[in-house]
This record gives sequence, structure tokens and C-alpha cells, in this order.
Amino acid sequence: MTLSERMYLPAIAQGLGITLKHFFKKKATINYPEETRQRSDVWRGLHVLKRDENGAERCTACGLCAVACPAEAITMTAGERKKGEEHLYREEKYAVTYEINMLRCIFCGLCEEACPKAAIFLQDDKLAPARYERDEFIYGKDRLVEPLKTTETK
Amino acid sequence: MATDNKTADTDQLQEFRDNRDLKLQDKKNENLTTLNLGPTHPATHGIFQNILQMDGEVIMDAVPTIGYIHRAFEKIAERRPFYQITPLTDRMNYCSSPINNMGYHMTVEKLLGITIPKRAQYIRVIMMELARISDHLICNSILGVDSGAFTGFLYVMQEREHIYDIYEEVCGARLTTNMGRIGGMERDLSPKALHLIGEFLKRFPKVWAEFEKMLTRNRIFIDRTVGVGAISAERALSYGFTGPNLRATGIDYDVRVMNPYSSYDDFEFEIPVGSKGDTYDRYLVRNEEVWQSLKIIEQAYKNLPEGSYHADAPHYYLPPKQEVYTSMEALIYHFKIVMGEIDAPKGEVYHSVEGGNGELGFYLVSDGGRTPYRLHFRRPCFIYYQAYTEMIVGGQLADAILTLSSLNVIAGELDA
Amino acid sequence: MAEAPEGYSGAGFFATSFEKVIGLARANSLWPLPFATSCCGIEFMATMGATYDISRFGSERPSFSPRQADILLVMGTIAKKMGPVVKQVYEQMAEPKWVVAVGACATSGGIFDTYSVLQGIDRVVPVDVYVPGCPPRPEQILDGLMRVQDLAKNESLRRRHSPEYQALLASYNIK
Amino acid sequence: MTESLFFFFASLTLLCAIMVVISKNPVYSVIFLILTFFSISAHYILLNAQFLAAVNIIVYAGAIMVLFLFVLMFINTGKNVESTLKKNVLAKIAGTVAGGLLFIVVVAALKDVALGHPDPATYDSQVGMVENLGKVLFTKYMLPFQLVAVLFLVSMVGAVMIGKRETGEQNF
Amino acid sequence: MELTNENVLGKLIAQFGEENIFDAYDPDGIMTFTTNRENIIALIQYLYDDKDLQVQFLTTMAGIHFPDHKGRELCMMYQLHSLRHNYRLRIKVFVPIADPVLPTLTNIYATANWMEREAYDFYGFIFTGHPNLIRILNIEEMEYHPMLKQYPLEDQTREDKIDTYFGR
Amino acid sequence: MDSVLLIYKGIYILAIFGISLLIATYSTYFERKIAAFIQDRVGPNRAGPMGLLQPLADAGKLFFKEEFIPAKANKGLFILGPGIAMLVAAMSSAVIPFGDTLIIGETSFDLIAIDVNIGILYIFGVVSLGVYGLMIGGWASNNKFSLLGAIRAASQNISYELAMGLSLIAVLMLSGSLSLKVIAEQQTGFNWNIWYQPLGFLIFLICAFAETNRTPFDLPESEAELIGGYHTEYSSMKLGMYLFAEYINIFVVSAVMSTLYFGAYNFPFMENLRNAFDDPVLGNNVVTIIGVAVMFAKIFAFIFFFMWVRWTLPRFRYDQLMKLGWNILIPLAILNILLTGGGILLYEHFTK
Repeated sequence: MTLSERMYLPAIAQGLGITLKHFFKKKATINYPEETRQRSDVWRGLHVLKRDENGAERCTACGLCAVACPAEAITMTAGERKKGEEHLYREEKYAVTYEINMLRCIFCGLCEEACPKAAIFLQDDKLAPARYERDEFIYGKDRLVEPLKTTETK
Repeated sequence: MATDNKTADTDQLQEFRDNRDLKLQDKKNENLTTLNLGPTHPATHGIFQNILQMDGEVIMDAVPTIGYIHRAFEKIAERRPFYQITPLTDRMNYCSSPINNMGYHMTVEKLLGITIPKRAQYIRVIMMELARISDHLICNSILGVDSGAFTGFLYVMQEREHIYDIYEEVCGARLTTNMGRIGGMERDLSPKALHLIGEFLKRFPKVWAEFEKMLTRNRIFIDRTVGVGAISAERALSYGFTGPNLRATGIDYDVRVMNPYSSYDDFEFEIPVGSKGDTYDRYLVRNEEVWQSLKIIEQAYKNLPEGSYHADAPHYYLPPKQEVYTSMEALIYHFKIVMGEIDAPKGEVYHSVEGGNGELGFYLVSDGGRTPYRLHFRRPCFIYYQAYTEMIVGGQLADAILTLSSLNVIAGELDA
Repeated sequence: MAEAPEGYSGAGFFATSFEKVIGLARANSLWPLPFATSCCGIEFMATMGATYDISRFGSERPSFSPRQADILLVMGTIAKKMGPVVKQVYEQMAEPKWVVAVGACATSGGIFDTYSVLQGIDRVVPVDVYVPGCPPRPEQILDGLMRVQDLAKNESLRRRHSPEYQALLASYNIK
Repeated sequence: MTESLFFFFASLTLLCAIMVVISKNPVYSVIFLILTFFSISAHYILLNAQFLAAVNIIVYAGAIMVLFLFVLMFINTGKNVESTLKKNVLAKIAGTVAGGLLFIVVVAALKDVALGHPDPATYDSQVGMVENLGKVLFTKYMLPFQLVAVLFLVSMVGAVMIGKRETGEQNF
Repeated sequence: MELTNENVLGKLIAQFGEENIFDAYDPDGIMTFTTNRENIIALIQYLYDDKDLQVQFLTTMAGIHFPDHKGRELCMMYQLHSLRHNYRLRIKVFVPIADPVLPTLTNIYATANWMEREAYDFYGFIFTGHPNLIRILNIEEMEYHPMLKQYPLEDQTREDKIDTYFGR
Repeated sequence: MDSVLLIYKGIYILAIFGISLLIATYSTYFERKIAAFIQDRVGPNRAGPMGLLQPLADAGKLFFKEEFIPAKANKGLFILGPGIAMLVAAMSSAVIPFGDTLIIGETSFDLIAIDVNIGILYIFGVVSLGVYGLMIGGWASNNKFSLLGAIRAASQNISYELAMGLSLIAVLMLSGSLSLKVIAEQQTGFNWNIWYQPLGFLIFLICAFAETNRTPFDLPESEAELIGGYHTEYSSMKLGMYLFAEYINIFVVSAVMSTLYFGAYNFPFMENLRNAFDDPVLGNNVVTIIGVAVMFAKIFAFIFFFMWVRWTLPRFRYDQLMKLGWNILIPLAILNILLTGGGILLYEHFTK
């Protein structure tokens, strides 16, 4: 240590100078509920089950996402499409139930990657919210499927 | 390395240890108090417990207990297809998950015999060095927090946010990155990511220099760290130290140089070494490594070669989505890969990378099946944490805490 | 004593009862006990950091002593070895206390469906708010905190003495 | 007013002093001892000796008793010693004898004491103030004062020596 | 002497004999061979002391369970590293699961302490001479050694799991 | 006349008590805000406008938190601890002159609660008792971390009291009085003691940090090592009292430092201002009122400094703290006394 370092004070004064400089600096804080930080386009947020351009569900219940999920958070049951449901489901098979346990989900994005139909998608603009009850985290089709784009909302 | 301070008095330490043994043997000695440090003590950032025998403020003995967040990585790995193990490695050393990801991928690539293109290798290097920076940054700033200087921590945490922004742009997550795939990266660096890296290279040196200015030559900090938790080079080797903690004792072992991987031999950088292996040396070595990492990133960023970001290995690397919809062959590969029906060749490989804390090794045994037969992680934290007792005995409680934070023990890596 | 916070904006505020005032006080002064075991703890550091700044909610004073803490933020994997410790910490906390399980591991075990990991801390302590994510973004952690604030604001002062609450604790074998 | 205060503080002093002796927990004893010092300081104030009062508190209550408490906390014994003492008949006899002797000495000393009555004409109420105290110390009692200072110095050096020897180094 | 796999192997066989150094092969650039538990400590000590080799760094130890290899179900892998020559080698020792006893390495490498405890915890290896052979990661009350292949991974207390669609 | 003064004293004491409580309460707010600003954050801003109600929220919460006495704790002492800490802290502001004299009508009101001629010794005595609160509380908690904190507090306070007292003696040599009021009056205008006693001030400042247990001397409660130190086991308002006591102590120490070294309520050109008024009473009152404001400004500056340092420096280790106190500060303080004595002698030699 040099003499000035031995004296404690110069280094302390330097430190105080740095902190004082920051005292007057612009603050880095983002006021979260009012402002949100910009997320990347590829951010892996809350899942959505996509519809195709005609509004039919893309999912064909092949089960690849469930297999790819390391957390085993996805369950589904497949069903055969009946006649007259072509506008609802794109393929001949569809998922009757489709559940993701958001508590187990680790948002790794492997399901999105595994999906051969580009049906499941992790949105960048939505996050899974905090809730009070454990049951509320089983996201069924009602909460996962993209809302239908009706003509009114266009 | 500047270590112009008083030398650690080994004779004195030895004398202390002899005295201690006498005191500890004397069970009737009522002056010793037992102090239970952890598992929820603020300084045990992860979770580990130490039962200390104290003589006043001086630690006479410590019995470490670990396993409080044992998660059975190695067992899980035996039940998962290769590509699903990447999310596990994220959670091992979560301060620098990309290094773990890449290390694992390289191990599997070694097993499968895939060579990946230069561009992907360079991207990996950038990401790994960013991860190293974020790892060292947390370690050194936490050292400040534990010694009472909280503010520097928040200054550098802001920079870590910027590193996370880059991660986010590359892979879509902040901490548990799940970055890269077997055979390359999952996507190329976007223009925005490149821009962010460029910005980071410009801004970070200033912040880091400021952080160093606040602590490095402050006498209070020097007094607190010099000679604290020192370990000799021989003992460190015997304890299997690697990484910054070994280099602080003066041994320049670095996997990036000894066994270069992912084109590390293309880059110019130095291995900083300390001399006494104490907390201050570890701090300085990490600080210097951050500068070296910056140097590496700069070189990789400037010389980023053109080319593909993944290997041409259709058996192992998922085909692009567009092809899956159109080409039957791609669809079949896609299904096979996702279902984990790709049989890996028989064999065993060991691959190690220089993780944030040292040699992070993956020992992979494959019996030709779809999952690893055995995947053993050489977790540097687990290996060097056992020296903790030896390092803190004879010091004070405050020393023990600084030693712990300067060792950068990551609970996820410790307990696996 | 806690005076009615004069000047607190909002019409009709002064009509609110004493309970509301205390609720507000509690909500704005939730001192967390960061029980950080793994990755989520690192994200909590980011939450404490300048960019997200948990102090805006009056919660930047981490009380590592359970006696002084108001919310137990369990962040990270809780192994079976750790379960009793969580419970003990919860027991040591003074009422009123809330528990937030942050992240996949604490809420449900996440990917670690293994012999050594507790499948959610609600097996050992009652959890008030679950925050999903692995790890959750700091925004989500703040979200969880705000949920606790909502709970605290609307909680009756007598809730902690109510038979329901006692029964809840008894079901977890606490005290 | 002064008189009643005096009686109040006198009885408080005695009470606290008795509590020091009969408290089972040594920490309580220390706290009562501190209270005793306080009430003695109150006596000083009644005598208009503010300096002495303050010094009494600073030195005894503020420093010496802190060290007492410090040591007690470190040793943290209390019960064991007490119980063994109580059972020992010899200790009881010794205590009785010693107490009786002390009592005799006190009686003997106080037997012929005549209470002084200050002459109001010459009595200086400011005698206890700092200035007067300082002047007296540095003029009339110069030699004793200096002797005490030297004694103090010697004991300090001694304390340092003892403190150093404990670490095992042979410095002298 | 330049350290090549042939050189080193030759040297070791010359020292310990063919019957004790066998099954040598090179799966990934790291020479791997098998020895038996009687010779493992002497072998590692020899590697440590030899002037030419100076293999003085224990990289890692890992147990492996092969339930199908009758009589040699458990394998202990020692990976060593000569930092001076940057030469790695891997030594395996097979023991039957009924008698999983190995000598301890803690007298040569301090780091072997916890590695051996981990191996005991995971596989049930018994290391004779180990100073403190107790479980390290799992709770002391655990009754089995979880990494053995016959034990399940899953936590049996999980309730929300539905096995349809999970091929595992 | 007498009764007027008595009533005035009563009101004044209450006011000072109230002000110190208020300042202590809002010190917590300022601490959080200043910490936030230093760290590029914004700090509490959701409880009331700019978070101004944050301290009230904290107080309200602490009041209604469960009172918890650990089973193994010594109950009586456990409660006594924070009580002593609070009482002692509140007592010490009695002898500080917050202003000069206000003249209303015929009566002049001293802006000081009790003007005793040993004011400084009083403060010293009272402050030295503060450590009992910490020690008793820490010991009674029956927790090893608390005990360690208590022991650290005791040894630290005793050690630094010595250096503090020695550094004070130099000031007393200059002023020749133990009364804070007299010391304040001597530093008229810009004639502050700091110009004569820079070294003494530095020592006093460092000791003040140590006596109030602030970083870099916050070992008794150092979070990273001892969790909460002596108050680990305390919850609810008993904890609140410890925190209060700490902030009141900061306030008092700041006031003492302003009085001893920075001219208390004196400010430059006050005599000119006083003479500018035709009415001497009005002039006196105006100067006094400005003086009070100046005094508080000085106090706040010191409080800010305390917090500023708190968020900048790492803390010492126990043995280093002792070494600093005994090996450096005490010799320095003695040197300072010698220098001051020599200076006074020289001055007298040349002026007489």
C-alpha cells in the first residue's frame, strides 16, 4: 500500500465522490406497473395456441410438445374432427383438451421448437401472472387458444 | 498482479492450528461456542450450512453440510433425451448458464462427431465470455456487499441487465438461457443483438473501472481481504481447485488455453494469476479476467466470420420450421429428433470448458441409446468447496463470510 | 400511533376504517425475507437492482431475521432436506406473515420431479401467492409482491386469530 | 424538597445495593449496581457536584460496568456457581463471619463520628463545580494528582504487557 | 519423454504388469484403462510420484452402474490430469455390487473426500479408510442409493402427473 | 415569571422530543431515498406522494406486528433492552443549544432545554449508557448472533468513547468550558472550531460513526455476518425502538458535531445582519430564527453525510476496528491535545 492508501482518507473520498456523482445521475428505474421494460421479440413468455389465417386451430394433437417438455407440464387428449368442424380445426385431429401447468413450466421454449404445425407459441408480450391459488395455473384451452379475430375487432 | 501486501504468515497459521487441535481435543473447554451459520444465513447466498466452533470471534473448526438443494441432475439426465438436458445445465451454475449450455453441447457434439462452423463457434465464444463477465461481476460485487459496500453491487447489476438483454435477444430468456442447440445456435445473431453487444463493449469498461475504483484500492477493503482465506498452491491442487480460485494461488491453469475448444486459440488473451491465493487475489484475478473477457469479446465481435450458425447435421439439428411444413424428409427428422429417437453412437467422452468457477467437465457415457447412459458433471464448486473449512479456520467470522463470497460457491453447482 | 395518512389522495378515503389504514401501512411496508436458494434468487437480485427497484414498494429492506420479516419469498428449489428449514423459518416469523412461492421449483418442483425435491413448498407451509416462471422475470416477482399488497390491504386485523386461520396452520402442523 | 429527594435517593441506593447482593442472576446484579451508581450520582447533584456526578456515571456506569457485563455475558455461568455455593456449609459460615466482622468495623468507625455542619457564612455552594475542582487539583493537591497519574501510567503499561503476553510472543 | 498414450501405457504395464492394466482404449483422446481395486491406490500414487508423468491432479471421480455386467456391476472412474504435460487419463475399476468396497484416495488427493462421499451417497461404494464416509447430498435417513439404475427418478409424492403422452 | 419559564421549558422539552422523534422517523425515509439515489434508483415512491408516508407505513406496520418474545429469552431484560436504548437516545438532546435567545416582551427564552455547565459531560455520560440497551437486548435474546452483536457493541463503544473524549479535550482547552451553550456562543460568525481543530474533528467524526454503529463501524448489526446482530430476535415495535434509537443517536451526534465544531447556530455575517436592524430585539430575534434554521441545516448536512458514507464504504473487521481505535485514533487524539496545548501556549506567548 502506498502512503496515501494507508491514510484511508483519499480512497474514501474517491468512493464518496463516485457515489455523489451517481446521486445526481439519471435514474435507471423503470416504474414497473406503469411502465414496462421492452422485451426482445424472441422472449419466451406465456404460451398461446395459434389459429391459422382462417381462424381454425392449428394444433393437431400430435403430442410432440408434451414429449419435448422437460418439465412434463403439458397434457392433452386428441380427438377426431367431425364433419362441419373444418372451420374450427385445421387438421383432422385436434386437441380436445390441452393443459399446461404454468407452475411446472420452465419456459424453455422446447415445445415451440418441437411443434411441427407452428401451433404453440411463446409470446413475447405476455407474462404468466402471479395468482393466489395453485389450481389457477392449469391453463386449459380456454386460456391458451388465441382469441378468435372477429370482424368487429378488425 | 499487484500483491504488495504483507505476506501470509504460514508459520503463525501452523502454530495456530496446533493450538487449535489442542483446544478442540479438550472437550471440557467451555470457551468454545457453537455457531450455526446457515442454511438461511444472509451470507450463504445459496444454501449451505456450516457449524462453526468459535473461540470468541475466531473460528476453530467448521463442519460444512451441503445438499440442501440437491436436485439429482445426474439422475434426471439418464432419463431425458439429449436435447432436453440443456435446460438442466442452465440451472447448474445459474450465474453463467450459457457456459454450461455450450459445454454440454460441445460434449454431445464430441460424442456425435459433429464439427460446427466458425461463425457458430465465435457466437458461442461471445456468449460464453459474456456469461463469464456476468458471473465474475456477481461474485466480486457480492464480495463488496458482504463487506458492507452495497452500492457498487447495484452499479454493476445494471450492466448485468444489459448482458441479460443480449441473452434475451439471442435466446429469449434472461437467466436460464437454454441457449444454443446440439450442432450450433438456435438462431443467428440478430442485428439488434449485434448492436447491443457493440453498445455493451463501449459502456461496460467505464462501469467496471468505476467499480474497481470504489473498492480495489480502498484500504478498508484491502485490510478486509488481504491474507483472508488464503490457500497455498499445493493445497489448492490437492483440493482440485480450478478456475479463478486456482489462478489466485499462482497456477496458470486455464482450460481455454490448455485444451482450447470452440476456437479459443484464435484469440489473444492473458491468464491473470495471483500469488497468495487469498480473498484479495481472487478478487483481483476475477477483475482482470473480466477485462480479458472483454478483450476476447471484442476480437470475436470484430472478426465474426460469415457462414452458417449451425452445423449441417440433419440427424441432430432440427430443420428450419419452414422446411418441416414442406419437405417430408425434414418432417421425419423433426419428429425423430423431438421424440428423442436418434440413437447416439456408443462411446464415452469427457469434455471440459472453463466455466465461471473453473473446469466444468462433462463425462458422458453412451450405450448407444437415446438418453445418456451416464452423465457426470464435474462441478468445480462441489470440488473446491470442501477446502472451505481449511481456509476459514483461524480466521474470524467476518473472514469466513468474505472467503465464502470470494469463492463464488453457487449452490446449484455445488449440490447438483 | 399510526395517524390517518392525511393528504393521501382518493376521495372518501377518510371514511375508511382503522383497519384499512393499518392494511395500507402493512401493504406499503412489506419487508421480505429472501429465502433464495437458487436461480430465482439471482433474479431477485435483479429485482432489488436499480432497473426494477423493489424499494418503490417499500420492500427494499431485506430482513434476514425471520422475526422482522413480513413476507417469506421462497425462491428456488426446496429439496426435501430443506423442507423442515423452510417450515422452521415460517414458524419463527411474527404475524402477520405472508408466503410467496417464486418460480417453478418453489411452486411445484418444476423440472425437478426427482426423489430429492419437494414438489412445491405448499406441502410444508401455506402459500399465499404463487409466481410462475423459471425464473420469473423481475416484473413477475413485483407482480407477486403487489398481489401480497392487495392481500395485506384487505386483510382484517382479526384474521390471524380466526379459527379458519388456526385450522390452516394446524393442517400444516404448525404450532 | 432537597431533603425529601435525599431520602428518596438514599433509600433507592440502599435498596439497589441490597438487590445487587441478593439477585440470583449476575446480570441483574450488574443492572442494580448501575442503578446504585445512578442514585449516588443523584446525591452528588444534590450536593451541587455536577462534575463528579457526570464522571461517576461516565466512568462507573458507562465504562466499568459495561466491562463487567461484557465478562458476564462471555462467561454466562450464573446458576451452577450459585447452587454449589449455596450447598456449601463452609461458605455459609465464612460468609457469616466475614459479614459480622464488616459490621463490627462499620460500627467501630461510625461510633465516634460527629456530623459536620457547614457554616452557612463561609460555605461556598460552588465548591463542587468544575473550575474549583480543577483549581484545587492543580494547586493544593498537585503532588498526589501527579502521583496518581504516574500510577495510572504504570498500570496501563502493565496492562499492555499482560495483554501482549497472552498471544504467546516473547517480546520482553 | 513425450507423453503419448502408448508410452504411458507401456510404462504402466511395465510397472504393474499386464494382469493389472487391461482393457486399454481411447474413446475420445483420453486413454482409458481398467485396473483392479488392489492396485488402484498404488497406481495413482505411482502416477503422482513419477518424475516423467507428474499426474498430480484429480479431475473427477464418477461411479457408473451396469446392472447387466454380472459380478462387476459397479464401475468407478477416476480421471486424472497431469497439469505439467497437459495429459489426461482415465482409470476404471469394476467391483461387484454385493461387495462395493474400494480403498480411499483421500491420502493422495484431499479432493477425493467429497467425491467419494458422493459416490457412496449415489451408488453405495464403500471406501475403506475414508475419514468421514457419510451421505453428502441426500438426507441421512435415505434408505437406498438413488443413482442405481433400478430406482426411479420421479418423486413419488407428486399428484398432478398424468402419464398419458409421456413416453418415459 | 418563573412559572412562565417553567411552562416554556416544559413545552420546549416536549418540542425537542417531538422534533427528534420526527427527524428519526423521517431519517428512515431519507436513508432509503438517499440510498436509492446513490444507487441510481428512485426509492420508495408508492406510499403517498413521493413515498412521503413510507415512515408512517413502517411505523403502523411495526405497531401492529405480533409481539414476539422467544421462549428461551429472559423476558424482563428482553423488554428492558429497547426501552433503555430509546430512553437514553431521547435524553441526550436536552443540553444541545438549537438556537440563541428569543426575546419576547421582557422575557428572553433560551433555545436550550437545560443549560448545565457540564453539558458535554452530560451528553457523554448519556451516550455511554446507550450501549446497555444493545448489550442487554442482545444478551437477553439468548441467541448467539445477538450475543456476538452485543459483545461487539460493548467493546466498540467503550473503545471509541476514549478516543472521542480525548478529541473533545482539545476543544475544551480552546473554549475553557464544558457548557455547550458557552462553546456555541464562542464561535460567533465564521469563527468556528473546525478551523482550529481539523484533526480533532476528524477523530470525533470517526468516533461518532462508531458510537452510532453506522457503516463502516456497523459491526454489532452487520447484516452479512450476524443477520441483525443484537436485534436479530426482535420484532414489532421493540425493533422499531432500536431503529428509532439509532436514528435519534445520529441526530444527536450530528447536533453535537455542529455545536462543537461548526459553530452551532452561528453563521457568517450574523453580526452585520443583527446590526442592520434598527430594533435590537427584532434583530436579535431574526438572527436567532435564522440561526435555528442554520443549525438544522448543519444537522441535516451531517445526517446526509452519515448516510452517504453508509452507502459507500465497506465495513471493518472486529480486530481492525479495535486496532484503529486503540492504535491510531487514541494516539492521534493525544497528539492533537499536545498540539493544541502548544498552540495555545504560543498564542498566549505572542499576544501577551
